[in-house]
Amino acid sequence: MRTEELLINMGPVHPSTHGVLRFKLTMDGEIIRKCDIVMGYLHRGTEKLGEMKTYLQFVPYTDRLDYISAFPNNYAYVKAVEELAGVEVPLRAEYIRVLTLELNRIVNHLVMLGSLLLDLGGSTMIMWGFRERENALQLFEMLCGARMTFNYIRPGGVREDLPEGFIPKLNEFIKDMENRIVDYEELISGNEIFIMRMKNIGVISAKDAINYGMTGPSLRGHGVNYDIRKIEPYSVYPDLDFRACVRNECDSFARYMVRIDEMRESLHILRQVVDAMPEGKPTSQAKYGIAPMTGAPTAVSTYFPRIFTPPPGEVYSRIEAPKGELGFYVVSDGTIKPYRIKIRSPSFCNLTAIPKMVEGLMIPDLIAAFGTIDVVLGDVDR
Amino acid sequence: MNPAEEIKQLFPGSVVSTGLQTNKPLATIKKEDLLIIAEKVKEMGFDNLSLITGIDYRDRFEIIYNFFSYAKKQNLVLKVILDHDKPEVDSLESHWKVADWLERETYDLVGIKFRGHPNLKRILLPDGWVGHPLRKDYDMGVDQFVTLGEDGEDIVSTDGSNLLRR
Amino acid sequence: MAWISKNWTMIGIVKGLIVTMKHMLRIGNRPTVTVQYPYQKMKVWPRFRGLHAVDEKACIGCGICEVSCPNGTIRIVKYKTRWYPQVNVGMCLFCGLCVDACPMNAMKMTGNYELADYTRESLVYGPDRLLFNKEVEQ
Amino acid sequence: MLFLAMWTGDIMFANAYDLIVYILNFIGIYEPINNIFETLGIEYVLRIIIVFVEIAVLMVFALLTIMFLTWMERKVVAIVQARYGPMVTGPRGLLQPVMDGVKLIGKEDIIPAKADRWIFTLAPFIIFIPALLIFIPLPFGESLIISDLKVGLLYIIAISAVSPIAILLAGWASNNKYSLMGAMRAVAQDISYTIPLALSALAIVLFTGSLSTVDIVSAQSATWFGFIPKWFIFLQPLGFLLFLIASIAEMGRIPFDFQESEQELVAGFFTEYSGMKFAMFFLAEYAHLFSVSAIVVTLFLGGWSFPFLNLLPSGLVPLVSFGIFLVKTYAIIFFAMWLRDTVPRVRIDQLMNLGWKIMIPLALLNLLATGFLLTAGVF
Repeated sequence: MRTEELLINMGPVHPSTHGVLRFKLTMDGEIIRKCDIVMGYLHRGTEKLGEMKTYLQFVPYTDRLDYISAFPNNYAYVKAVEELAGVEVPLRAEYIRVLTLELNRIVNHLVMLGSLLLDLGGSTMIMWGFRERENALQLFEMLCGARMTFNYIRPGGVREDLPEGFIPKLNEFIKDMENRIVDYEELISGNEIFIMRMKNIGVISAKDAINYGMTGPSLRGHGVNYDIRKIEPYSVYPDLDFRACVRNECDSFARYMVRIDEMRESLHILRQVVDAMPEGKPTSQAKYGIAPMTGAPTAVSTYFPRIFTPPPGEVYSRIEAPKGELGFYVVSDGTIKPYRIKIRSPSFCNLTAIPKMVEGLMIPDLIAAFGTIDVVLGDVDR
Repeated sequence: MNPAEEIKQLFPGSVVSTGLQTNKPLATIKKEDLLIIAEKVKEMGFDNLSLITGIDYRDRFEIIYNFFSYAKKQNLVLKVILDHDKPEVDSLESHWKVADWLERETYDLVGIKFRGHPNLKRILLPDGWVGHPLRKDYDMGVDQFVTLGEDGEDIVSTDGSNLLRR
Repeated sequence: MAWISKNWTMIGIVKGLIVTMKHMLRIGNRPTVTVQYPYQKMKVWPRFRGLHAVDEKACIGCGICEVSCPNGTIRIVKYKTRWYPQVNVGMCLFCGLCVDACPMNAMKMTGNYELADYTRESLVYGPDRLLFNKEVEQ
Repeated sequence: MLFLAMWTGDIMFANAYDLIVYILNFIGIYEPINNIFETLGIEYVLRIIIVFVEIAVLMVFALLTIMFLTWMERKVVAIVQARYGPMVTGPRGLLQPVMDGVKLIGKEDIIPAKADRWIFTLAPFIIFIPALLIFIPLPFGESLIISDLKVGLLYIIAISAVSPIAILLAGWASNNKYSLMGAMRAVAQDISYTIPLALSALAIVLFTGSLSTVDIVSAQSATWFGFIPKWFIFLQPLGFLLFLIASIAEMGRIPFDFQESEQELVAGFFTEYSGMKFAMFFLAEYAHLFSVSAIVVTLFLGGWSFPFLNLLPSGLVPLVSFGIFLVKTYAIIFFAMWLRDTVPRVRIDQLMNLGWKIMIPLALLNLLATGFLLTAGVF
């Protein structure tokens, strides 16, 4: 019998491509033979923009990369700039940063779980995920006045200290969240249909996964015990007790379970951070405008100047963002603007593995595997 | 042992200099020997190619590879300096699959060509885009309009005449 | 038969049904959380970064907000006798850098987030719509 | 007056036509009207008018049910998801379906340029009309049945087998790869799940010896020990489970909703439809939901029958039995919605495996066991 291969164009406007990604699928009936990924529909030239802005002005643009979890973006960029300039950060600021990072990790995984289940056809999880996410967003709004685009972490500290009533509300959130994760597990993890859909789907060996540049939770589902928080400790992570969540099955279900474990682990970290939060100034409430207009920072512990010139040099600094390894390569030429900013976005590199992963699977499996890779198109296209 | 020094010992002729990039060992190498050194780097256990950065320094291009080894928990930075007139370098796609897209991105935005890359097309920008935006001499004054063609391909024009309505 | 899990008793689905039923009956701290938006609004925290507001008495029209804006949103325009910022909300990032930069503490951001409008021109908020704490005209 | 008479009278009718005739007779206008038509020699006109009235009542009931179901679906889903659901139009958003209808009527009716115009237009009607036709042999209550067909069950299965044709037409005519794939999936699913559906219904027929839905219901109206109803769910638990799963697949509800599978195929076979044509598919889907649930109730949950129903004055029985029937049907519908909230969708090959490798063998086994036990006289 003569059969023809069917070319299916999935996206850029499609319910389950998490934005404007486009798959060009060569299908043999329901089986995917070849998967080409076309992207760039959300390309905003962030790297070029970075060359036009001062170091401080670029911070709001990093919010727009991975808009689900913007604190890690803020922090990765700020960490690169701080390493470049050799800035000391007060301890309280570091603790507040870790607090926001871990809170944001929970938010990110909630959205990921919700959209994964929505892609599989279960509409309940996304609403429950967004219910808890809303509580976290309330905390963010309380902290920095914005719900998704924070612009909170600044070179030399954070924008403002914790507001009054923040810690009790956070404790409430942690307590609430613990019960809710049990709900999620009861709804999803044991569900036979979910297991049928996820087990042995999107399998790629650990070696291949590394070779394809997968990082973060997606890689930890492949049995690679690797967490930048552990192997290249930054901020106050060395002082905190946590573990890298690893699963060995190499399939979509393992990648999903890593997310659930990480949420628990993040709650654990949050509890420690709340207990260990030191007194002191995170940064001052002082206004940036009265700072020296140029020159290296003098008293960073109190404020960070609006305009500042790090010494010429280049730095590659990376952190463990919720989606994987987020790195900023910042080159300074000694002026007030960075000479070059290169963003190593986790979504972009994790996405590389998809064509290999889905070969020989079906469209529903593509969606399941793609959901567990957890990409955000703002991060892919930059 | 510092992997950069190790590479220098193995390939004394091809390493221009070694040093540190903040705290990561850095080796600047000749562009002709990139493939051989990359093979060695892969053998040394650097299984993760973290980032490829192309930088336009007006007189030269620099391309920087950030490696990481999951086994040894070590970093390594390789730097290759290219001519500004003819920015071409060998592709590492055969060793690290992630280099496929990273190199396409570098080609797209900086305009460095990678020899031996199987599919060196633009990745973020539409196919007909004029210029490479992250070059310092990129003309930002020219507006470019992108529309969809009959078969879904991108059509780029500079006057906007292909837009349905202005 | 590898394609069906060994757990054919479907106990997981039954557990899931119980959880959804708990939600349906609102058992154990699982309340309705959404608000009926146009009729009922959520509380905005004091630090919320919404539409700008400029203290007329304090603002000296120095233009530091203009240069600190990453997006070129703010322009200093003449209003009555003095110079005040004018914000184009259509391209504002609501990052708050202008507020941080103000040396006179004159700029602040309010909790007003309902800024959708019919024309692009009406998104440009001139001093007449931004100023508060107005001087009494004599 | 009428109700009083029905309260005391001993009435039992074969179908709703007789009921209407009885009511007209009771009021005293049937004879005069009939006489007028008889003098003109066209006495069949009155019968046609009565049938039309029946159809009109059925249509209104079906459409109201569909509208209510769309509202109920949204409300149930919303409540599970910690939301309110529609709240603005009417009390608790009860008029939301009306607004939806108005919106859909007002929408532009787009026919894609390369679509097959005739088939594209025809498909929504072909799917909508059988969805209403299924209502004909459904016993809504005692003597509340449009027509007690001798082959009622066969009729239902045959009519519901028409919808794959319409789906295939719609998918093919849309000239869209997603539509075609959705249609192919839906047809494969419908065909493979009609078999266990019919097989497990056949086990019921072995009990009753009749395909008539009325006979099936009256066979279940007896009780054990006076209070346990003799519903077939107790005699045929496996059959009930198979029938329920297969009927959820027939409805195209979430664990098996391959007709749409919106996250994979955008909207399946009605990707290209808009406006009223889309509304037709939508209505047909909900009509299916109701009718299939009603069939489940009729076959396994005793239809309109309930213990102690015979203690009521017989005049009230049609009304009360109608209420009982609705409650049971809505319980099944609620279960389908509840299930929708809980589970994700299975994959198409898993669905096929489930249908062909598990459900059909089990249904056959069930049929065989039932036959043996019946022959042995166990029941």
